[in-house]
Amino acid sequence: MVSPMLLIAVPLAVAFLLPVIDHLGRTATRVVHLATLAFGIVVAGDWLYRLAGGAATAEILTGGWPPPFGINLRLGTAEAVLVLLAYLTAFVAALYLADREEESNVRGTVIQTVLVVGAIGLIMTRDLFNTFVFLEISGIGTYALVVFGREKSGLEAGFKYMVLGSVASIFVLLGVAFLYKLTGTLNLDDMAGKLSQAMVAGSGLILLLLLVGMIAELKLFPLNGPAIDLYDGAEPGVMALLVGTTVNAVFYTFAKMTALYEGSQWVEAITVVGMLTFVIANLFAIRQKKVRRMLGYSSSAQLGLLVFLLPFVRSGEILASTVGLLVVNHTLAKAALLWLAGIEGNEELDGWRGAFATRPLLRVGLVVAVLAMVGLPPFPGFWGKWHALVGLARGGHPWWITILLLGSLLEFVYYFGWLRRVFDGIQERAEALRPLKWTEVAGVVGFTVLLFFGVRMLGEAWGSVAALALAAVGVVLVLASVIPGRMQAAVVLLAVAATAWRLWGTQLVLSDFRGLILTVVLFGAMVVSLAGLGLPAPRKSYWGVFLILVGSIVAMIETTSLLGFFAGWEIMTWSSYLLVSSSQKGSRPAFLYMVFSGGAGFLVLGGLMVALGGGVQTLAGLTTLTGAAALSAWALLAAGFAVKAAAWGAHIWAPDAYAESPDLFTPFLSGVISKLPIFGLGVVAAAIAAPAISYLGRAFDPTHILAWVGGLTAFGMTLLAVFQEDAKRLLAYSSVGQVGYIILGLAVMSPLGWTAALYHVVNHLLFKGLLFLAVAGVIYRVGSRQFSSMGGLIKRMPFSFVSVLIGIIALAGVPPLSGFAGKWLLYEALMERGWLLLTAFMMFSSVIAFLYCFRLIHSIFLGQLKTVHRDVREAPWPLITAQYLLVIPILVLSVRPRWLLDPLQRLVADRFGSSTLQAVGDNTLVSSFGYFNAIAILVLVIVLFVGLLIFLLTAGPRAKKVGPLDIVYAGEVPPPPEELHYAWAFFRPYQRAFQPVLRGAVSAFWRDVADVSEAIADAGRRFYTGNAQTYVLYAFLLVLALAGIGLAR
Amino acid sequence: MKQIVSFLALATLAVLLWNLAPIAMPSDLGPVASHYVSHGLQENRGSNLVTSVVVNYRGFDTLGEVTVLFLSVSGVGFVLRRRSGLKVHRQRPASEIITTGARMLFAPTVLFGAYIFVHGHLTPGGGFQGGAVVASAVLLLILADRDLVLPHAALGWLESLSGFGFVLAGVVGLVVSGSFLANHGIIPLGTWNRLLSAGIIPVIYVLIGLKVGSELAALLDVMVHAADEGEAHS
Amino acid sequence: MNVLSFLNLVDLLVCAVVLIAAGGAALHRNLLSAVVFAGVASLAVSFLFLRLAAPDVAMTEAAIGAGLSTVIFLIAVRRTQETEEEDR
Amino acid sequence: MMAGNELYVATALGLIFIGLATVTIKRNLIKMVIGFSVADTGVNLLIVALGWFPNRTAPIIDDPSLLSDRATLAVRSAAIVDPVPQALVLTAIVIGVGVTALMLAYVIRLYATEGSLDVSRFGRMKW
Amino acid sequence: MSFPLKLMWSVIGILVAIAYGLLISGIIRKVMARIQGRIGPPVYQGFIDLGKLLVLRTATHHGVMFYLAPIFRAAGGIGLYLLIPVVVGVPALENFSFTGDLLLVMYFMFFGSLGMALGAAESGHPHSSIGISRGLSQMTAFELPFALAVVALAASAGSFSISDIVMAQQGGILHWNLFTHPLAAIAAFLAFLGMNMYAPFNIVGAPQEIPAGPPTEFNSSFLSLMMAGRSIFAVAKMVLFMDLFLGGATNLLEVLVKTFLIYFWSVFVGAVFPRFRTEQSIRFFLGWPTVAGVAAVLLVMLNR
Repeated sequence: MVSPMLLIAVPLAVAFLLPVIDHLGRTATRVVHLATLAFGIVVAGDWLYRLAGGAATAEILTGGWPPPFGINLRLGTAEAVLVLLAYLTAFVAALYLADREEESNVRGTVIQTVLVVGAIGLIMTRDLFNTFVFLEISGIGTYALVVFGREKSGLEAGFKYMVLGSVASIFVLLGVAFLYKLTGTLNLDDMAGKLSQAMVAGSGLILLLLLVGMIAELKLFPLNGPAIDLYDGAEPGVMALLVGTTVNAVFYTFAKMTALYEGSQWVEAITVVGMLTFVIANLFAIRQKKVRRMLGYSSSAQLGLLVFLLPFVRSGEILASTVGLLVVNHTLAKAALLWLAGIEGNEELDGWRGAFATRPLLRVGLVVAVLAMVGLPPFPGFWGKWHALVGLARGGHPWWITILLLGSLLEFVYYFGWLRRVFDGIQERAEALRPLKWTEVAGVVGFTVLLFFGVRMLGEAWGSVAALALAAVGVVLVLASVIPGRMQAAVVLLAVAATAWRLWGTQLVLSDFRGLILTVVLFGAMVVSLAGLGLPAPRKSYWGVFLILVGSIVAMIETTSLLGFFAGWEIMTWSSYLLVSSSQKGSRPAFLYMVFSGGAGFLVLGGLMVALGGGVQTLAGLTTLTGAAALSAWALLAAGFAVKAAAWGAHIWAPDAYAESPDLFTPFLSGVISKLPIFGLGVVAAAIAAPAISYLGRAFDPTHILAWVGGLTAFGMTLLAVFQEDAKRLLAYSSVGQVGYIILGLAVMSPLGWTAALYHVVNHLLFKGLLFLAVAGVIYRVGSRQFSSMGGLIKRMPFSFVSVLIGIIALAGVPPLSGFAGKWLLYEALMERGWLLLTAFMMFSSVIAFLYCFRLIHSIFLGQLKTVHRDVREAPWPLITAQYLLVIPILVLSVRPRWLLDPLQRLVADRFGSSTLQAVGDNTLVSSFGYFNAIAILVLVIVLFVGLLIFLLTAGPRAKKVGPLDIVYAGEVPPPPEELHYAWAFFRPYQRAFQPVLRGAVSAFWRDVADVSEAIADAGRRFYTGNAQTYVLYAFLLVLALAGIGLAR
Repeated sequence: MKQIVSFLALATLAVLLWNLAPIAMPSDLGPVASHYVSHGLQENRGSNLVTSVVVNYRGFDTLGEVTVLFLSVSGVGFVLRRRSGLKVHRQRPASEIITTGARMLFAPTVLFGAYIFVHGHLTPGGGFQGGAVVASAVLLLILADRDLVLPHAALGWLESLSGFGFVLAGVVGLVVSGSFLANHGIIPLGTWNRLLSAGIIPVIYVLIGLKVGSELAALLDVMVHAADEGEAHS
Repeated sequence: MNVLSFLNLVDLLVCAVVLIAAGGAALHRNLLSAVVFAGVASLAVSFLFLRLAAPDVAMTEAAIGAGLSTVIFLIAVRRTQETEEEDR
Repeated sequence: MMAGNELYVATALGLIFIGLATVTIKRNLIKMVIGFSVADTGVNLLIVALGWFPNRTAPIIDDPSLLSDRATLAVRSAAIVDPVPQALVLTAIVIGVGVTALMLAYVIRLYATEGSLDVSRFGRMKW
Repeated sequence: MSFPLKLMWSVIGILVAIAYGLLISGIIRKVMARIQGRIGPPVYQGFIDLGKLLVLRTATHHGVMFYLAPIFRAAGGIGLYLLIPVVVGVPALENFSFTGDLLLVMYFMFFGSLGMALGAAESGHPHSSIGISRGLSQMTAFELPFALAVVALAASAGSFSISDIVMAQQGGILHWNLFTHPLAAIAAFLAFLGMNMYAPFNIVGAPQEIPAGPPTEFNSSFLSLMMAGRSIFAVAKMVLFMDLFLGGATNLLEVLVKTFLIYFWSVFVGAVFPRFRTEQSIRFFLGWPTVAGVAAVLLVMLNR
């Protein structure tokens, strides 16, 4: 076992010797430098391993005396993690920065080495003045190193940073000196004990001075201006080094100092400043035009979050390891992002269009780092945020949770805004980037891989072998992008089929809500991957991400814990986001999708936090919630799921996302992903609906709101679908509208309503998947989504036509196909509940659905065939096969809805007791309001059809087939420009009639939200004037302001 | 406007400090200080308690301090590593008298500095003060002869080895008595008030003196010569 | 008693010198003069250190604070400009 | 007690005030560095003044009898000022000169890029 | 009643209904002509047209869907008729109403129109397209007041079953929904005007600008089947309204009288009002008829 002291002594000795070693040549310097850092990694890693294995914390004395007489240092688990991180970052940074011209100066290497020493000293020391010394070492190292590579901007930023840093160190030194005077000791632990024993008079102002000094060192609002300039101006490789060393070390220093603040009036100030930084820095970041400046704001925000959590760690509400997870996450991800920023080299955000187009591995790295940065699973930040929130929830801090989540949403906005640009126009930028050096790439890849250490926690949270296996195969596929797309689709098909095989009969049963949804998911995935055999993959990583998506959904359904559920939910969100973004025009809609999904996720998270605050751990335990907790949890969950389901008011993301996502993915998005909020409503939110409703008493029933939201969604989206000129957009609006029906059915909260909703879940998967697949085939062959460029394709693509015909009949709910049963159930349920107006309203909107159904089939398949489409072939066979895989169950359901209804009835009975729906005889379904007999209808229709057909064929002369142009009108239709196309603006009168309700108030609302927050960000960030003296003034004013608040009490 | 606000803010701050900070004198020494005062003599056998504190009790701080100096000299060199745009200032060559005088003064000054840091554990002064005096001797030479080229290699070796020696002394303490920079069991503490007493303290203070002296000399050298000579070290 | 009050008077004077020199350092528009003022202030402070029973600190302040710092400042001024000119 | 440390503390605060005011108000870069130097000196003076006891001697023991005589330990500790602040200041002074040197190096370099010492010229990065 | 017997009665009923439909439209045309000072066609003109179309020597078609269109149309009409009990309590005239309730009937009302639209669209004739656009638009608009009325009736009767709704109106003329739910009746009867696509809601066919509208390409036996389907569709709707609002019927004579009254209502309005443009008629239906329907529903909710 090596003494931890050597972690400081060895690099320091090497730093002293380096100028001499350099006489032997650059290579010697470099080798010695790297060897030293490697030594540090090994020793720190060894210590971490031992400490994690239960070894005692190492105490190191200096001068030969115990504290408080000598300075002592400590190496516990937290310290070991940070030291290891520092060495790792420094090692990779050394690789990254090698070959730079500046490296020819040995002083650069010396400074890098001493910077590590400074950070480790800060981390390990337990002496306050020693802390000051190491703060100075870190500070001077930073000032010196920021001129690396970028002379002018680095100088400017470095100078400002130095000015504020010097003021900060004056404050810190004053604080330290006065604290010594008050307590007679400089040892932190000793001092904390003495301070808390008796809050000595006069300690308030002193602690404040120290606090403000540390706020400046920590780069918190309002003193973060120079630090942000530093990110902007300095070489990104240097900033990555700083993130791993100095930044963490200063944070940990402050964490140690919080012991001094216990019981003082500044604890709240720490919390508030931290959270303020988190929110404000994130807010200002959304308007940044420069990548590295944005990253600077992000760093400041993250530090704010960490500092915010510290008082809660002191009070025991949050575990230190939670904060540790966030620190590790931030370090790895931010360093990777900075290196990537350096490799790409473009400073302007807009210059990132199509970045790394030719280097998929780096793009994967970028995506992973961004996902980790914003705190998505399976990366460490997610677990950290989760546990932090749980701590806050248990401690009863709902408002902090709210603000934290709002700030996190802002983070989503700018990080995914960045990715949006990267995904944008990947096709158009093909020219080679500057040649990559392996040293640069190694760092990015290494840190990206390290980020995956959260996967172990994912395994614990999920406990689902199937899900993990699926996701693992997905990751392999992402990395093995050489495999051709169709072969990958085959792998996906096999994997999903194997999963289905394994789960068959255990989880995969219809008589259970989870089983039902799981069946829907796996079936949908199989159909889509089957179709994938016939279409090119939109992106190399497409199928891998798809499998990750499927795995996350399986996990979400199978898991029993709230954490597992939410982890699955978030992975589902980001993987589907990646899939949506993988089409040519998908980046922008995908961005919107992600932001709204992020918001939805945070609402759900808020709801789960209320539950966790009430002591609930598992999904099953939700039922134990009562009273106000039940109500608020229910409201948050329902709202979150509603947003994710694109319910009216939050629907604006959906049509674009559906329409612009790859043709292969849209069926899954519409058929399966849109059902997951329903799963959430059904399993998670409904569990607490009863106590929530009873808490409100008779005064008001919150399900009314949900019902009308569902109703408005159904109506509004249906209406908008009517006016679309684009086949996929039409179906997109339709999909959202159909989910509205399902929400409405669930909101009824009766056996019949649930039966209706669940029936519709299955049915919608079938017919909407069918329609999207058929349209995908048409788009693939025709090369356009516009109605005006289609027409008359019935003769060229008859199989697709039949698919669409069956699909729209089922969709419209016209008897005799399966859709009618769904509509019938819904109306019966609504009548039973006594929601008469909604019943009529839904009848109306489902009739409007006829319009777009007709539009779809008419504009694509009927009418005049375009000359250019004379030789169009039928869609590829895998696509057709996939479609008919969906047709069969539709027909089966049409004949005997009971095959689905019976298991649904059973599972609904589990929740509600018996249903009013009964079967009379074998085929007639009877509810309290009405009845219908599916087989009788079918027979009636078939008999009539056959009879009439026979009549038509026998009566009168044999009809002669004539060409499409042989019509009474003229015999010839001039080739029209698209606006004269027979199907252009088909329902124009309808549009005119509905003009007043179509003004787009909702999108205007969200546009306003975006505009206002951007305006605030724009106005607010002027706070950072760029003038060094102003920043110093802020420090003084901060002292005065806090003194005014804190000392007045 | 900003100036006025700054002025007022600072004035308020000063008043606050004056009124609220605990500036009144305590009745007696704090616990740590009393320990140093009462046990310092036995434990380190040096008359100068400040030196005991600086080199032994808080020796780790001093190592950090030396590091700061080292780092800032490296930093100055690094910041000024490019000559482009730097103002080259030429001055008249110094007169013969000054040059000669400076050369004559050089040796006594260095000796004086050495005296200060060798006696650091006994009398006021020590490595830093002595080092500064040594550096001022170098300054004299630089002032006297602009074109003087310092023996960089020798200075560099001195700088590196003295720093390394300091760390090594600490590690020796670690090995011998399990505590970094410990002062017992390495060299006998000796008799009080002798030059060769107080254990390892004078050794370390001499190393510090050499380190600081060479460091400050290098600093002056870099500041003066950076532009017109380019890189001080290759 | 006389000695004490004499020393007190000296203290007062030195403190005044310190503050005046610091003010001069802040206000004098010639940078070389300002640097010299700062050095004087530093030197006066080192005297105060002596009065505060801190001979070690006094020596250091004199050698490093008053001496070396001032030299570095002078070098810096010579390498930039000698008067304080603000451009509007 | 009248002959306390008020005079020194006041002087120190005055130095800090003058120094920081120079930093915030003077737009000349060298003046700003001078300001920091002055403020540092003030802080150092303040720290030493805080550890000072009137009528006590410097922490240098020149009486060998004190070495073993346990009885006079209390006496001795009542006769000497606190050595710790002095040690801290010793360190702080050296750190201060290091920072000052680096700042001046920056100033020299900044002057080379802009040909000016006005701090408002160096505020391009903002918002 | 045995199934074959029921089947036989149904076939007879279908034929009679077609004949009745043709006859009644002949009567109306005559009446209209007289109002406008013309002589007008004979009342049996419909039968002549049907016969003529059936014996035409040539026929053309445009494809599978074109073939299916008249079948959809006729099946929609006949199916609708078969799902509605003509005389509740008389098994021979209750048709196949056991198959489904009022919801099924409401959906079946669209079956024919949608199917015909498909076929008409396949012809590729621009006039068909225009006609379909107008027809479907208008069709959905009157659905709202109609649905509101139906919901009001069903809620007060406690059932979607047509027979139950009829039974709930027994006991005298004042128990008819027409009088117990006047607002619902207003909404429904205004919607009825649109359903029939007679003036003023006849822009779908709009003989002057787009000859014949959707069926413009149909000829010979295709057209004859459509005509037949159309007339039985009209009859079925009248029977439905009779069941819903006029207390159903106890014998065939009552059926005749009541349906004729209902029919006359639409003719009367058509004679008085000029033709609406499509968006005008949509706005019309979403205006006062909807208000009446909502009021009717609210009344029902209040009375419970």
